[in-house]
Amino acid sequence: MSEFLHDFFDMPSDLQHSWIGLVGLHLREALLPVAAGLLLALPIAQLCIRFRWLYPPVLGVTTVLYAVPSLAFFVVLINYTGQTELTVMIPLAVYSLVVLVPAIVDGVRSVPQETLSAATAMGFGPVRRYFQVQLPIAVPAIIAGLRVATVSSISLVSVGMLIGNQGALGNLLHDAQIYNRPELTWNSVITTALLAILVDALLVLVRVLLTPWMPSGSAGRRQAPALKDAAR
Amino acid sequence: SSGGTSEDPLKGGGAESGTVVVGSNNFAESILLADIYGEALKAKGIKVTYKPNIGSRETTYGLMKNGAITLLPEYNGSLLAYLDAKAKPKTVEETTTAINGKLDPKLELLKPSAAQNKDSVTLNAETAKKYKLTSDSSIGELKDVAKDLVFGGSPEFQTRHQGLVGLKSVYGLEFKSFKSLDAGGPLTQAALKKNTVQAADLFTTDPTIAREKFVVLKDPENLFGFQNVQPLVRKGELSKEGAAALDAVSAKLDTKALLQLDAQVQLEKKDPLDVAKAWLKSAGLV
Amino acid sequence: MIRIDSVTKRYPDGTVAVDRLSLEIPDRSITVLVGPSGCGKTTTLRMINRMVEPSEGTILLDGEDIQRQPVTTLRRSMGYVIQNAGLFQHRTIVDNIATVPRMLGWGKQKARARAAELMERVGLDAALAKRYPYQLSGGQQQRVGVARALAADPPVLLMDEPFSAVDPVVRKGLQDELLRIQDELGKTIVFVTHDIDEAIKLGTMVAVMRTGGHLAQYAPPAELLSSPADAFVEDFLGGDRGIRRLSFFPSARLELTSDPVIPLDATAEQIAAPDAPYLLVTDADGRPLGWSEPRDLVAGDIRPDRLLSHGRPFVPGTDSLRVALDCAVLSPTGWAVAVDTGGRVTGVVSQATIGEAIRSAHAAGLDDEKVAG
Amino acid sequence: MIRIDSVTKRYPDGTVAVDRLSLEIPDRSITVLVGPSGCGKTTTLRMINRMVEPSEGTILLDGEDIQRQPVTTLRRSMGYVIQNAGLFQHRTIVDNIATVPRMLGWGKQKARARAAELMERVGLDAALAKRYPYQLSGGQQQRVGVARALAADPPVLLMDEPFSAVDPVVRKGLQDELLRIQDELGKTIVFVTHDIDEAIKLGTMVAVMRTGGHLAQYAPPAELLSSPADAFVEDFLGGDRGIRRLSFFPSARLELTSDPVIPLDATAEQIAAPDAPYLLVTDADGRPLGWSEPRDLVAGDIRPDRLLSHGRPFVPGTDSLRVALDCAVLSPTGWAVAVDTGGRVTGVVSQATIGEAIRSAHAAGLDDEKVAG
Amino acid sequence: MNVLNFVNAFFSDSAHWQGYDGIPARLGEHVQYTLEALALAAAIGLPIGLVTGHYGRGGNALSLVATAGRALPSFGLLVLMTTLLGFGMLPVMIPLVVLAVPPILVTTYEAMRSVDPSPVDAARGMGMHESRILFQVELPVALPLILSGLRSAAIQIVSTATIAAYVSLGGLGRYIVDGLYQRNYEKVVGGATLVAVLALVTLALFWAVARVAVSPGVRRS
Ligand SMILES: Nc1ncnc2c1ncn2[C@@H]1O[C@H](COP(=O)(O)OP(=O)(O)OP(=O)(O)O)[C@@H](O)[C@H]1O
Ligand SMILES: Nc1ncnc2c1ncn2[C@@H]1O[C@H](COP(=O)(O)OP(=O)(O)OP(=O)(O)O)[C@@H](O)[C@H]1O
Ligand SMILES: [Mg+2]
Ligand SMILES: [Mg+2]
Repeated sequence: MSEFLHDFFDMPSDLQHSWIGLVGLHLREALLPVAAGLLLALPIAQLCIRFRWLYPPVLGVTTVLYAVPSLAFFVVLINYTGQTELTVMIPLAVYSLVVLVPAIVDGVRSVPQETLSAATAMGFGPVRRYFQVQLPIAVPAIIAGLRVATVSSISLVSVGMLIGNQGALGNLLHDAQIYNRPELTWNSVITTALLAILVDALLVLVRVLLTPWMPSGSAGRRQAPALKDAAR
Repeated sequence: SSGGTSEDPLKGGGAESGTVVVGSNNFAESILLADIYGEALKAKGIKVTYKPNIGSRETTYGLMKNGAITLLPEYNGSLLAYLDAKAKPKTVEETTTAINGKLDPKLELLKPSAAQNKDSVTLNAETAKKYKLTSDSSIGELKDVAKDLVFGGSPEFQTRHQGLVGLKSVYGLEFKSFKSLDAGGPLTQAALKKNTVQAADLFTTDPTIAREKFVVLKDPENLFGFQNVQPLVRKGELSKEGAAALDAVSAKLDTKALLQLDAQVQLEKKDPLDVAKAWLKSAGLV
Repeated sequence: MIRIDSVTKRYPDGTVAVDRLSLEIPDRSITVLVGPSGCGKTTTLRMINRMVEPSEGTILLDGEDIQRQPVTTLRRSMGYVIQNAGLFQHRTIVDNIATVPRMLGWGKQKARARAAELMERVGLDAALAKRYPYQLSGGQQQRVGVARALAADPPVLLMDEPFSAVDPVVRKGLQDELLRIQDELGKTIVFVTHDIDEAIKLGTMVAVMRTGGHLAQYAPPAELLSSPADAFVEDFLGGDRGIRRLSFFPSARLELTSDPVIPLDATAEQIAAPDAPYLLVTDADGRPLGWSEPRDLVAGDIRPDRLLSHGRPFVPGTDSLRVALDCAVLSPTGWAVAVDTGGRVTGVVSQATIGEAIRSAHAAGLDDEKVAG
Repeated sequence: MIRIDSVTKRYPDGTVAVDRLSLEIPDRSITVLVGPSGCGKTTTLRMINRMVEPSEGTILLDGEDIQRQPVTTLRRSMGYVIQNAGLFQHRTIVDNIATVPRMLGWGKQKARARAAELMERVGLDAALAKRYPYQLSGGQQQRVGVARALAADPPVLLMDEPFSAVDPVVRKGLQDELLRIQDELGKTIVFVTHDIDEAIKLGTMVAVMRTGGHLAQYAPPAELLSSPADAFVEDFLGGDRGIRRLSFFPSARLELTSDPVIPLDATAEQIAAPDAPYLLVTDADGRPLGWSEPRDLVAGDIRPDRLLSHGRPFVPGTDSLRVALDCAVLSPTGWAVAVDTGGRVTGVVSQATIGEAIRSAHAAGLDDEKVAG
Repeated sequence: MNVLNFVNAFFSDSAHWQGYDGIPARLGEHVQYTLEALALAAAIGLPIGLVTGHYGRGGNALSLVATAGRALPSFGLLVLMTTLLGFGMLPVMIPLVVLAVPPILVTTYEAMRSVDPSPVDAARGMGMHESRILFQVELPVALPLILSGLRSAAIQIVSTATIAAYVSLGGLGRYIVDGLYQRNYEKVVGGATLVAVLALVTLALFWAVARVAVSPGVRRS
């Protein structure tokens, strides 16, 4: 058993990382793109809210980009960014848009008209209103989107393995094959899944902390948009 | 179809001066050889970083050219085939000369080792039996039955001269279909074993050949050429001392040793780096 | 004073929501805009704080064109209360109320203290301060909405159907509360509703609007009831106009008589003396027990359980003539019982006398009505 | 007849929604359940069609325990109408109405024909048949809801606040429609509302419920108004009980006088003859023009524009005593003007006379009220 | 634009239009994987989503299952399944189904939950059986959302089915993986383009299905 555990966590030297190191790498490669995606999605979503006609085309474009397989993305990007983490992270950031933009748009749009009117009537300017009223109220929807984006980003990083050891925990999959060590495959799958679940749980916690104003009883119902995003 | 190679925009990860970046292809033996080279250099006090497991030659050669890696274990015949599909050298020296004629001016080959590891056309036991072929049969004898066989190999094998292209032009083989697997790795081994493919490209140093009683066909036309393990380096980026160390490695490395090392990694599941270090030590190279 | 001067609002899609509306809204009183759905009430209200800009015409605040002021300054000088309160669901009650003071740069302490003060004023328990809106009932939320609008002590309050989402009982409470607050603070309130009863109850002046954004009538509620300008207004006012109008007539000057009032232990003379068809029997404290014809009463043996119900009593001075009339109508004898605030009988009054009082109250306002209809 | 027999409903969470309720619901009449929010009205209603099962007690339909019937059979024998109609948005209006007939296995043609018939009955234009619910106004949707419930001609109709989501004007129309349909079809209707005015208007019998699922009073509406069982009911009924109760008293037997009525071209004698403080002037057709004191009138030169408003006239027989009283109160003279349905004056009546009529109407029902209170 | 050049070169090369590695063959395989995976995922996700959504129970459990499903990395799962089960369709179908079930399951549940409760109440009051309520009252109204769940699942499958190529299966991923190892961008870009086009066609198909299957009364609102 302990031998198995030893094998399980014994990383081949070509990965140049310990298991913990791979986990850290995996998180970085998965989370940075989502963070970047969020930064990008906020202004895009704001534009879509401002100019309603923009929303359908933006949705269309993000959906088509989303349909492009990650590997193809990687290969094309190698031309520009080389065989680096960046190559893996750019598509992931792009993918996160397909979830985050609608999450933010729907979240901000779901702010009740009365609340907006009240804010305007109190003399809130558009900017202040956006940051102090609309955005905070959209937080649950945004975090719901972040959960989906993050989980799928964590899952997708593995594919980076195909472009030469850029898949963090995914690299284990290849090494498992060339060294005939199937336990590494298990390690990769389980660790990745656990990471995803853990980060997801953390985001739920963040949501709870950030939104003491949400009726806890209806938390399940408020999840509705979140779950719908899961569908994307 | 030349779109891919007409421009070669590989870049990134450029080596810090004074540091040798040792790259490798994405199969176990290449990683092992890279580790041997790297550790040998380290023993001489040279700073080494590894960039293992990159991909196919198509990728690694580009990375050598643009300097992202400085040193790569190569197989001379394959490299030549990649650089000049038509060359048909008769000796190792001829091979080296031919390569040097085509090699990018920024790159050079060091001394070749005696260790050989060729691509091959290998049949599984079942197929060999069915068509009454043995390890003494030649590839050419497949000519009539190829249309019934599915061939397995790495994706790049499909378009290489030392691959499907050459098998057709040199031996006139046209297979029923080609199944993209991996570079002589576990996918290929498994596919051959399960008869998903009947013939496949395996490396001759593959320890599973013996274990699974696969049959390697002879290559009288020398399609797969000479396949001596030979370090490819960027000119002027490796010190004399370093080059000497690698030459010393090549002098000691022969096919038997390589087979044994491969078995340690792939069958005994030892880490290639450990195997490399141990061998260097036992060979008195460190 | 707010002066709406020949204002028209045409929306981009061509809808004329308000059509050449002119209105003078007096200071320190409640002016109600009332009318059917879509008649332009909200549009009118929102033009006052420039959430909607008029297509034509001007609006003057204390003589100055509101276009001259920066829009946020204007809005911060006007409280705004809407249906469902429009509270910020992500902020606590106290922070909701402190919003405008904080925007105006008050310190956190001061703003919160002010919020606490206002919570008391609108009748909210201080314990609710740290709660979030979802933890409050609809009526409480609406109170928070009012408190929030009052926070920076703006001279003007704009209210758009603020109470229409709460149930009738709570709504009545909120209306009473508003009248009390208005009594104390004397704001200039513009109040939109589609409920004519609410308009009549709250308004010092009532502007009845008609679909298309036309002003149908602008008058105090009593005048509206007695003299609707046209069939539309009359229809809109609904039934019982006469009786509802009596709410505006005090009952203080009703001539009461205590002749037919006798105690439970009345003597035979006391029973025989009054020249009245019915007598009201009271208990030892002077509280009403019930009516009886004199011939059914036996001195010394008056049985309270055999008396006729005295119906509902009214309190002269506090209750209006409407209540007095209702009491008379409800009473089986046609006489209403007047009591003091302690419930002791101060006299009785017949329906005929109440009718007289109504006629003279009418006569006092007859000048307005010199038009045959 | 539906007989609710000592029924209690305890929800799994412990809430007692209905507490030992007993009620006899007469056939072919409208029985209204009314009460504040959460008093158990919906629960009671839904126990009748077994959408909620009682925890204790039984409910009998025509003497048979409803538990004995298969639940779907029971439900199909009862129409069910709810707030917002609950229409199937994916089906056209005609298909919505035809739902139950189709479930009962009627042919498509027959079911549609029935639907068309019902659309007419509830006052829906046949052109709406192929529309979808979203293309209808709230009031129209509610009508479809009623039609759908009537489709299989069930003897019983259960209605849960069916009109509470539409605006007051439309609601009034729907209520009138319901009364008309009930007149024509004579269903046994159980109607839930929290609006006491609606209850009084629609109910043959009204059950007032109190929070906790207790029955506070069960009586015809007039009795409810005149003799509320306790302070809760009295409070729930609200103000103007006496006056509202007058709605149930017809004005047909009012004693009218035409003495003070004179034509526009009245002679000096005609003006001088009546011994009345005010005279009502009519035009050539006999329509009322306005009141005047006799001394202000000059024979041959009566100026309609200088007369006092005659207020609102009432139609004896059609209008109730409530309307007559309101007219009298509204009139500056205290006299109400009676007209026929053509608007021609049939006489006038003083407030005092109306008071008399009220008292005698009262006396007719006095037996119920022999309790001093 | 070199990407456009690649696309052009790829599609104008007649060699790419025939044989076992031709576009028709690869496209056929890809469509086949997609349909099989989608059918499997729908067979699992739809009934569970419909029933739990109808009774309004198990939402939390579903949400957990969905999170777990999404957390499993498709690529890792593919390799794992190949290791465990060897070659064949099954190891490819499992990750694709795991990928597609969460969106179908969750959207179906949510779609059913978001159906206005009052028609359901009315239907029950009319004496409709539960199954009839589910299929005749709730489903038609929930259909647009349910279709959108199936649609996203389909798109994800179309995009992800490319990984089948890594374990030697066919489909459009073949071009991408082969192109990568052969350093043939033309193939990669051509393959990616085909996938994107297939995704667009999927979108269009779902749009058409929605047009036909969703009642105009529901579509509007
Ligand atoms: N932004 C807008 N664009 C176009 N038309 C509008 C807009 N806002 C309101 N309207 C129209 O203007 C008219 C008046 O609207 P407004 O909201 O002022 O009515 P309201 O009296 O407040 O009605 P309600 O009682 O329903 O609130 C309506 O016909 C409405 O449809
Ligand atoms: N399914 C349930 N589980 C637990 N309690 C319930 C349930 N349904 C209703 N209640 C409770 O039972 C009581 C009566 O509910 P019911 O719906 O019958 O009231 P109602 O008189 O119809 O009120 P409303 O006028 O608000 O519709 C309320 O306190 C309510 O909260
Ligand atoms: Mg409005
Ligand atoms: Mg109810």
